[in-house]
Amino acid sequence: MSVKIKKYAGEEIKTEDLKEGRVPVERWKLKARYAWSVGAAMSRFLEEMKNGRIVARKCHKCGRIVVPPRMFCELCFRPTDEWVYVKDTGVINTYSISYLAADASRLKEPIIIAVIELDGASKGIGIFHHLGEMKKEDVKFGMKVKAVWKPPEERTGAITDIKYFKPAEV
Amino acid sequence: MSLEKIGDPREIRHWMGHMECDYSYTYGVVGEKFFKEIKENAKIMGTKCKNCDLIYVPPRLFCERCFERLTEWVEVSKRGKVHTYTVAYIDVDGSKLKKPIIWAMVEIDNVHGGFVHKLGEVEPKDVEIGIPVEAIFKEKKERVGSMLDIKYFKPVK
Amino acid sequence: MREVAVVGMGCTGFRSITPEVSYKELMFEAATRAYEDAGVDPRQDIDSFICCSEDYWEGFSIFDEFVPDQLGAVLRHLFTVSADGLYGVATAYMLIRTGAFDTIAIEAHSKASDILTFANIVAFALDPIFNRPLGGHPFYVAGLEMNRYLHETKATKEMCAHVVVKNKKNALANPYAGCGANITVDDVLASEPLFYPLTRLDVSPLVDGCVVMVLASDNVARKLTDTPVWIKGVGWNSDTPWLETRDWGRAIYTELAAKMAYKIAGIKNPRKEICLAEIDDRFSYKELQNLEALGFCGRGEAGKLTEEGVTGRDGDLPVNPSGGMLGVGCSLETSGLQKLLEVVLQLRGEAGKRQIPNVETGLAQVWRGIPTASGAVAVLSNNLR
Amino acid sequence: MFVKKRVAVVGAGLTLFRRNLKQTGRELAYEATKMALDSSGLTLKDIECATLGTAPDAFDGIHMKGENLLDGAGAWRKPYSRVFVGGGTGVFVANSGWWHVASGLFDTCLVVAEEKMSSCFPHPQYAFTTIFDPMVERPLGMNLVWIFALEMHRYMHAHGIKKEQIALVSVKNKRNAMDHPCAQLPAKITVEDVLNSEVMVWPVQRLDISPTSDGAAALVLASEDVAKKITDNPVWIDGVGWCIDSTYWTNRDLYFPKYVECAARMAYKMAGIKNPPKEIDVAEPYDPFDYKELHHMEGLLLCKKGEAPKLTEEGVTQRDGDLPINPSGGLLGVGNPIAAAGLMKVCEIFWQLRGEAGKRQVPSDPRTGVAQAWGDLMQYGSVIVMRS
Repeated sequence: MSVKIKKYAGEEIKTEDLKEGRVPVERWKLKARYAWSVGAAMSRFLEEMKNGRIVARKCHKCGRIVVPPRMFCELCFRPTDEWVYVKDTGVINTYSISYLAADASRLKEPIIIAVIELDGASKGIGIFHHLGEMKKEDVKFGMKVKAVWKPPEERTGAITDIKYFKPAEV
Repeated sequence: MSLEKIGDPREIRHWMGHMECDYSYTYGVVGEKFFKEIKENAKIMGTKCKNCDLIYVPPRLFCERCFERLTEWVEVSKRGKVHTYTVAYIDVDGSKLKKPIIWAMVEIDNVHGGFVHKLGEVEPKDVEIGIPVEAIFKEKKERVGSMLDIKYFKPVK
Repeated sequence: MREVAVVGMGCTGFRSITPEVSYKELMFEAATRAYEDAGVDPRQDIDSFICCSEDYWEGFSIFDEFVPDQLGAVLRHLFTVSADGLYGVATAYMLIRTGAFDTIAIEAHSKASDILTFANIVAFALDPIFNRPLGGHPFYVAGLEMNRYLHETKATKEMCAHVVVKNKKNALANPYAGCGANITVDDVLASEPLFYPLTRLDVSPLVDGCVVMVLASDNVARKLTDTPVWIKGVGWNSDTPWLETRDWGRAIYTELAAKMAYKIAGIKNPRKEICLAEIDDRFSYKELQNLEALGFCGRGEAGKLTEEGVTGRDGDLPVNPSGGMLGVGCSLETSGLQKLLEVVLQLRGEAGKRQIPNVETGLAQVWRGIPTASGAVAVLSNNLR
Repeated sequence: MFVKKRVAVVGAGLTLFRRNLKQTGRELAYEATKMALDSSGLTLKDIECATLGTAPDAFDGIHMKGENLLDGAGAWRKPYSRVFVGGGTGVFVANSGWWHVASGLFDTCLVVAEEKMSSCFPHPQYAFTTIFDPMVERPLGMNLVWIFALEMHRYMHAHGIKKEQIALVSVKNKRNAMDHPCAQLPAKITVEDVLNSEVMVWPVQRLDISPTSDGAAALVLASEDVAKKITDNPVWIDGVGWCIDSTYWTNRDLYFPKYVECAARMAYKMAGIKNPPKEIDVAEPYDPFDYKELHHMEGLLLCKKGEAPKLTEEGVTQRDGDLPINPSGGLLGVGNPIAAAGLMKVCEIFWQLRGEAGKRQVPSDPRTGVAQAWGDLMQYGSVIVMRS
């Protein structure tokens, strides 16, 4: 019981002591590799990226057009019905400015990231991507943006076939 | 089930990736003392539960049966018996081992537990359940305080 | 007391590889079948969903994130039990028994073919200080166990080989099974030695597949189906996680899990009261070891019963009529549900060519695999007496 | 809603929360479990089953780590399993203890949560890179903080909330943690300190975030019959709730946590709570980031959407306010060993409702408390309602 407990267990170690090997530790490097089956929906999506197009799936029951595409409608719990191309333009739903890389190391030049609601998809349906060719001060909620694609010969059928989204000319 | 499926095997794709990180495991309050004794003195230590009259090897902070905190350390024998063994012919990647590895559960004499370790200086055909074995340590200067400080267990008379 | 029944199930079947579908599409298929079988709409009728998975089998941290959509569980109640699907069933059983839940869906799947470094991942489950640094293929743990089991019970490698022959043959009559074959005891004994005394054919091959089950309380079950299969008892248990102090010859966890399940089910003499069993056979010797742990026979008797054909499909105590994991394949955390699926099919009288006549009570049991000493048991009946 | 058996919390235990602790995972679990048992007056012999909550295996660096930790959770030769709902696990594991006992199958149950994030070295952030979809997200170099920054920004945008308002949460919680004996980052700081701290992913700054930690927490649960025999002041678990939203987080409006609302409604219905702000005396919503406390107050229906910052400014959420929020110091102050941090919140409600929280005790003699955790890809809510 909290007021009755006088001492709590736990021996603290300083991170520097761990880094510099002053505390004995066993080390391990895990080998955990995967080849995930991409499946029907994402195979087509990634293939279309090579063509510079974004493909979505439509559910005829609720009428929603969703991307990333899936072969099932999660709201109706039924199969989705057809492939629909959506535009490579959209508006910024939310964004932030990162000084951190994936490994938590510090970036010199911040990167801008955003959720972009795509034109042609249902309202609120967005994808995550980077923003480019703009200053961090100029980014705004609701701003129109357009995908900047890699040249066709450099595309591999991946989300990174889009380099980033840039401000769209209005 | 989905209404459209992949029909052309050339359209099947796989996405490669991993879940790899580096890890660093502290030995814990009991493990630290255990490995210090191995490293410095080539001694095997256990902790004793008086309630259950058991000596745990490897040592534990607590008795898994009665949950008492174990504070009494005892030095135990380096000898034990093969409780069970196996001969491994393949490595972790599935490749055939050039020399099969003999693994054994070695029950250390008069304690609860012992070590799952390799047997050395013996051929598979000469191993039997119940044979006495002894821990063979690395030279002191090579010992770092790890399970690998015991090179293997070797049959003794 | 509230009774609990299996009212629906769906299965994709089990194959060594399923490259044309993602894990999401695989789950969607099994879920669609299960809800159709149960006659429920997951968007309204399921009070909670339970998924059974472990992160490293999937290649994701927090795999729980990736499950709701394809099960119809968006903005509904769902959680993950990091264990075999049979633990999910035990959890559903508890939820329904609280009185606050009527209908629960349980999902488990295997996409083992997505994993490129399976043995490295199993080794990652070993204790990082005392076991893992020694390296090696972690299946040495099974070799150690098998050798001790044979030593203590005087069972033979031939008896274990009989298990493989029987189960792979049973699988030939199971359209879900992916690893059936017509082979002989000599074929098993002559197969490549892996971890003496374990050979290649003593080890169940990995497969992909998904099972979804729907469980309901008695009042709901009777409305949904004319053939509810009642869960009479569940049990689960764990021996120590330390390799160094576990019992290498006996499956203590199976003994204790069975004791719990039998107590709830009111079973005193399992051999007399249970008509068929689907038990863990991810290695051949496990079927014998578990048979004894479940109290179907005395210690050291399971091998003889197997050789005599008692555990054959037309024997007195059919064991693994589905083909077991040796015949259907090892589907990781789905294994327990695959076993439960067979028990339910048999008790419904829907097992086709494999149907065992006049069965009333069946048992499913599963182990969590290397390096664990944990497992679960469920006892089911088509008769609520 | 009819529930077969009423379930009581009769003991709680906690270790220190620190960036790195020497203890192994199972040693940490043992310390918390032992403390919880000792405080309940029960021994391991009296315990019939155990349930464990722990977040990704990728932190501790052990596959199927629930199995590895089981002896520390007091589960030797007992029915034992692990539940896992990402960051929501810590509160959820208490829910799972509830159904073990409420089902009538068991009279006593250990509830244990452990996290040793420091094993993932040099930084636990590496483990977070694999929580994302491998095809559409991981190739873009995802960082965990990114998605929360996106959510925070959307929340601020939707209601016109300023960073100054949000920073007040960090100031309050770190100060509350000064009175918590296990706290990792207790501090007296000002709003300016937060606003001047290093920008990580705008609008998230260094002092908006809870740290990574090692630690463990535990509870002992008992059925009504057992509880009444061993204690005069059990704390009852009267409502449990959980909910998950879609994996496709870029298809959702992040300004409001619907999944928390759904989980809260489930728990409130079970507990018979109709007017949460009136009926709940103390709350421990999940606060790995300062904005999350506000977000989750709204999800828990403790105030209207967008109103939480105002209540915070008015001091309502202070320990001596009308609706004390995170009197423990929360994750921002006490630390964030994921699952253990969630269960720490349940421990805090237990101690608050027993009047045993010492210097942290809220003065209003609380009778009803709620704890909540949040997890997965900003999609999971787990809620527990407790009464003295």
